[in-house]
Amino acid sequence: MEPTVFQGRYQVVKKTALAKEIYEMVILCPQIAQLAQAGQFVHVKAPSFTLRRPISICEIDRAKGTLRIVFEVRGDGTAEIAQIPQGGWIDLMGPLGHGFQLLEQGKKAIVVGGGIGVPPMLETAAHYGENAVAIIGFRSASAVILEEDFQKAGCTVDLCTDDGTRGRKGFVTEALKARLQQEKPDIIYACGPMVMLKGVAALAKEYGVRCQVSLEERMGCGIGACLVCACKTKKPDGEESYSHVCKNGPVFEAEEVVF
Amino acid sequence: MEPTVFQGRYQVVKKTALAKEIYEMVILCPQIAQLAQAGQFVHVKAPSFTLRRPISICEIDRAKGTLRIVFEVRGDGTAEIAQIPQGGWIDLMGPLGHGFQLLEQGKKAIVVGGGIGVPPMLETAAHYGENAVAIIGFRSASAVILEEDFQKAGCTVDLCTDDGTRGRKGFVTEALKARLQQEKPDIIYACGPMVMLKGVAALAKEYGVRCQVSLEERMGCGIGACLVCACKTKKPDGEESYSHVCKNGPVFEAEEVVF
Amino acid sequence: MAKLSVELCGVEFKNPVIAASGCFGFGREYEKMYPVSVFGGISLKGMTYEERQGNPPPRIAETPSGMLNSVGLQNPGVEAFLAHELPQIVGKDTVLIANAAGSTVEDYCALVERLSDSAVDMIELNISCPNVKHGGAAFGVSCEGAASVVRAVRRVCKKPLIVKLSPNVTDIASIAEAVEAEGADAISLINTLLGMRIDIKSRRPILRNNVGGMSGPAVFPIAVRMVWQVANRVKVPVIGLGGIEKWQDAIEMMMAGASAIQIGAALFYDPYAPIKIVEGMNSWLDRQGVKDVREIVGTVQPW
Amino acid sequence: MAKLSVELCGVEFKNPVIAASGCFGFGREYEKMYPVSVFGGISLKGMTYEERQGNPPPRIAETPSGMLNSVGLQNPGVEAFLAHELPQIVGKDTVLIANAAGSTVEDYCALVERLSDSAVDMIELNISCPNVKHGGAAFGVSCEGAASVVRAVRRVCKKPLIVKLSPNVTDIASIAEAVEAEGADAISLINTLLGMRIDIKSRRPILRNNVGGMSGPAVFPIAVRMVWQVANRVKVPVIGLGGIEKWQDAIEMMMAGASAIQIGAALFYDPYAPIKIVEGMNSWLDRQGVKDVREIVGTVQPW
Ligand SMILES: Cc1cc2nc3c(=O)[nH]c(=O)nc-3n(C[C@H](O)[C@H](O)[C@H](O)COP(=O)(O)OP(=O)(O)OC[C@H]3O[C@@H](n4cnc5c(N)ncnc54)[C@H](O)[C@@H]3O)c2cc1C
Ligand SMILES: Cc1cc2nc3c(=O)[nH]c(=O)nc-3n(C[C@H](O)[C@H](O)[C@H](O)COP(=O)(O)OP(=O)(O)OC[C@H]3O[C@@H](n4cnc5c(N)ncnc54)[C@H](O)[C@@H]3O)c2cc1C
Ligand SMILES: Cc1cc2nc3c(=O)[nH]c(=O)nc-3n(C[C@H](O)[C@H](O)[C@H](O)COP(=O)(O)O)c2cc1C
Ligand SMILES: Cc1cc2nc3c(=O)[nH]c(=O)nc-3n(C[C@H](O)[C@H](O)[C@H](O)COP(=O)(O)O)c2cc1C
Ligand code: FES
Ligand code: FES
Repeated sequence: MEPTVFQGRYQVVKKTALAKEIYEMVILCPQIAQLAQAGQFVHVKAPSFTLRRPISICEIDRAKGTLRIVFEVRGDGTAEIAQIPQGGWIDLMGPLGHGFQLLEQGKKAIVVGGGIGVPPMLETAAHYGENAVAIIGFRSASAVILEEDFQKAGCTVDLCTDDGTRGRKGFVTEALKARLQQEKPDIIYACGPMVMLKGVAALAKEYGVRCQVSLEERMGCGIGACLVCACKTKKPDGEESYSHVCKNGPVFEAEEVVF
Repeated sequence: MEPTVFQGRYQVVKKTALAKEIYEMVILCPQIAQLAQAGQFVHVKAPSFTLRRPISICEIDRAKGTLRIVFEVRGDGTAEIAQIPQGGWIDLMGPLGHGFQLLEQGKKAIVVGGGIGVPPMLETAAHYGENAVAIIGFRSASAVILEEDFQKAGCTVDLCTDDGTRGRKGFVTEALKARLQQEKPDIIYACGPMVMLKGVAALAKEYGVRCQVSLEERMGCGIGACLVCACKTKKPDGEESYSHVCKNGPVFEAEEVVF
Repeated sequence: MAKLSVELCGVEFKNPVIAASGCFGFGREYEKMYPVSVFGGISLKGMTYEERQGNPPPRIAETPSGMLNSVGLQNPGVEAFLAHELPQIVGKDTVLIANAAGSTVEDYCALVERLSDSAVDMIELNISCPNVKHGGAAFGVSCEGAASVVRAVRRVCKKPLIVKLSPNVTDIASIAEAVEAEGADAISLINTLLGMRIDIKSRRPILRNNVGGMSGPAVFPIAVRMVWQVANRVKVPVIGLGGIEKWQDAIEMMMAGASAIQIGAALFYDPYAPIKIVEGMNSWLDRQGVKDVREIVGTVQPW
Repeated sequence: MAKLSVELCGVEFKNPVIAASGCFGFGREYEKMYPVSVFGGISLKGMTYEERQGNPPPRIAETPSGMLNSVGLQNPGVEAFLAHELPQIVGKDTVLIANAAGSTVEDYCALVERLSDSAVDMIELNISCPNVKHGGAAFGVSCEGAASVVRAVRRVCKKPLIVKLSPNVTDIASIAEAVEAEGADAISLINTLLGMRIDIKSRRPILRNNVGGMSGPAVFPIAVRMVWQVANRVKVPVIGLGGIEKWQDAIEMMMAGASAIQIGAALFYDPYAPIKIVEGMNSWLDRQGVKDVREIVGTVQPW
């Protein structure tokens, strides 16, 4: 059996601060980039910590053999990872998990991202290009990231800020509702805080649109072996059980998730 | 009470590899340098390790506010410390312990150093300048360090290597014996492996010369509070008890040490 | 090239490195990285007779040089295991150890009886899981409790029986003696140490189960001490685990008295650890001129 | 500026940060760096009635995020302490706690009686030192043992009596209840966990005593769990220690139920830790709008 997941120290070929405490890194890791899919994640080791940190893949460049990740400094682990300089080395394991299921390119998609849930949507949005609407929300103008990237990918961008300092004032769910009232996409994809995902899932159900959401949970192995990253899911018959974010997800059909 | 021991992150203003796996660092730490004495040590933190590593002070430049240390990579901790680049920062605590007792400058001294026990002798040798003989021993020619420094300090250098590839072939104790047969110094100072110290102490006793030796023991606090760095010493009446290398030493009168 | 193979209770392991239960699933996840045959054996995820959902998340918390988990024995139950999991992992050139847990002596017996007729090579009795309310750890923390479950299970167990001990006890060597007296063929230790972390922002325990089992490098010195104590008191082979991450640790654990070792938490941050450990052991043995890894077992010379 | 002072058994501490016994000598060594008054209190080096030389070196070994020690209660004996050490440290604006150990109940009583007439403010009964062969830990690992020594000591002790518990037990909360029932005024925990490291080159234990007590950040989750268990079972105040290195750890320990905390091993690598912890606590309390540190004690909300 050929390996499909790799771990090693890879070079950070580009590192930029995108906003306060938000960094992007482009990492040269051809083996991983070759197999990576939109919505999958990599598991990053911060030198002083025991557990790896899961970070979604934001962009995949198979030709160059690079992955792009975007992450926010939330605690000590991400703070340490943020200290790796451009040209330095990062310990990654990936690609991991199940990504978003992409329909044929002619189909219409809405991608919804909130805050640091925006970056994982870029690769998916790019797949649909002009047929994608990206509804992306941030706390305020200073926290806005990747807007141009979504535009370059050809998507229609619907930018929201909680405080109205940029784009539409309000939550992405309101913007989504407005969109859905006008047109019915083939699929909705979402990543962001639990309460946002719950709202998106409810709207998708209301308007009868298939919806996939990307979940987060604290992780150990990242590969499905330790069963710590449990999230409650339900079968069509309503029976609930624990699935695992790293193996069965991070992307789930919204209707399977017990919010 | 004014502080006399300091801890902080200080800059490594110079770093050089002196021999295979042997590094010198010159560290800008004016507070520590001001108070440091020949034979004292600093307690160095390697970032990934819990316990600090004791390293002797090799040279003190009070005017510049710098200390020079020379250390060998023996295990993982010193390996990590050796990775700090010139211009980088090192976490030190010091000055610690009791150093060598220096007599008036007109007196005659022999300093004896073996291997990585050579660097701690430099500052003491320099005190006596032309009145000091430095008997320094190494495994072989490639391991020789600091020879020129002792010469610059004005000392007569008696270099030995175990395999005879440089200087006199044989141990420093043989060279010391030869010297003592010719002339009686006022004091002998020694630092190096236990077996060497034992030999030096025996010769000093035989020739009736006062002798101070610098000991090593695994350390915790480095300041005398935890009592882990015990070494057996005896009082003039022969009663044995545990003294502590970091507080009562590292320098002891040879006749007090139970080898 | 030193001889790395070891024999435990009549079962041959090509090397003494075993995946620890609960850290290697049912042996298939890490096949995305390397074949399971790199391991001398694998101890499968802890299993109960009936399916169990385990505890609510979060189930993991980080600690200095370690981690806490509160999975709580999530598993599909023995029938699903036999039907769907076991067939996928037999014949892959590694010793299969089923890790068996229960809430009552009857549970344990029913499970072990069922496993005894399967293709697993050995059974590891988990009387030490700190993450389930009833049974489990309760048996493991007293000599009588441990003895009673081993006695009952021994009667129905047709496979070599390893008993896995809890470190959350005053006197682990006496418990080891008690289970040996009841017929344990081998003893493995340590399971996790009970710990807790609190999120000071929310003033809530990080684990939804409040407490969880600590493992990883932090526990290594405790594991070495316990293996040493136990190996000096029992005649059956001891399998040492708890915090092993490097080949040096594996050697140290074997010198303390372990005939084989297991790796758990280290897999999460260093997935290739088993490969590095086997290679590292091998070249160390060569450098030392030791021809057979079994020669180092229990060779520590106390002062 | 929040109120940081706490009162334990009628003794006022200006802040809840105490130096742990054995890690701060008799309080004078770190005066080379800062005054002892930075601490709310200091627990002095463990003392016995007679002088003790302690164990042969090496007495320390490093472990992942921690250390082992096997000092073995080296101390000059109570008379030398009273004559030479105590006079040097009284009146320095910090609570003085004498840490008392012994091999027999009589030893403990003689020592405590002698200390009762001295200037120390409190007595911490060390029934949990793993580094001495006789007594010490042996008392601390059973309810009866612990109760018997506390009962006897209580009768002769005229100072507030803290009893320090060993973590090397199956059920620490029951031992806490037992010593509370015999009249302990407060309980401190944890002492060190018994561990071992082996030098694989020499095949010798690193510690000359073979085993030693583990402390440092590695043990923190175990200490938090035990403090939480004990604080939920006794009414007397609990002093929490084990692995505290940062102000966040101090807050976490207090939320788990500790009315005050001690710092041990962290001093060795971060000598200014007490200052940083007091300052860090203070500004956290201010940011949280908590006016009095005592308000956070035991506030963890279990799930
Ligand atoms: C599948 C997945 C994809 C993710 N993608 C991204 C991304 O693209 N960009 C980004 O900025 N963040 C992402 N996150 C969140 C990111 O993993 C956490 O912010 C990070 O682990 C926090 O680590 P820390 O040490 O800074 O924080 P701490 O709070 O100090 O971490 C303590 C522990 O909790 C875990 N933890 C804390 N928050 C989370 C969380 N939200 N999810 C999982 N574990 C957590 C840490 O991994 C660590 O084990 C993702 C999480 C998951 C599960
Ligand atoms: C007072 C004193 C002065 C010293 N001066 C120098 C010097 O100037 N140059 C130099 O190269 N070395 C010196 N040493 C020795 C140096 O401290 C050790 O080589 C170093 O601690 C090894 O650390 P490690 O992590 O590389 O080795 P490891 O073996 O991995 O260390 C493991 C543990 O053992 C301790 N340890 C190991 N060897 C020694 C030792 N010989 N003495 C004390 N603790 C030890 C370490 O500090 C650590 O806690 C001195 C030691 C003492 C006590
Ligand atoms: C996530 C996780 C799940 C575990 N599940 C089990 C289990 O089902 N059965 C068992 O006997 N031990 C279980 N353990 C304990 C390990 O097998 C092992 O005893 C412990 O983790 C110490 O080893 P380590 O430090 O190498 O991880 C589990 C450990 C972890 C980390
Ligand atoms: C070197 C050393 C010596 C110790 N000596 C004593 C002692 O004499 N009496 C005692 O009650 N505890 C003693 N202890 C235990 C500490 O007081 C404390 O309980 C333990 O180290 C855990 O705290 P820490 O992790 O903050 O170090 C000692 C610990 C160390 C590291
Ligand atoms: S993190 Fe191990 S199963 Fe998901
Ligand atoms: S190292 Fe603590 S007393 Fe010497």
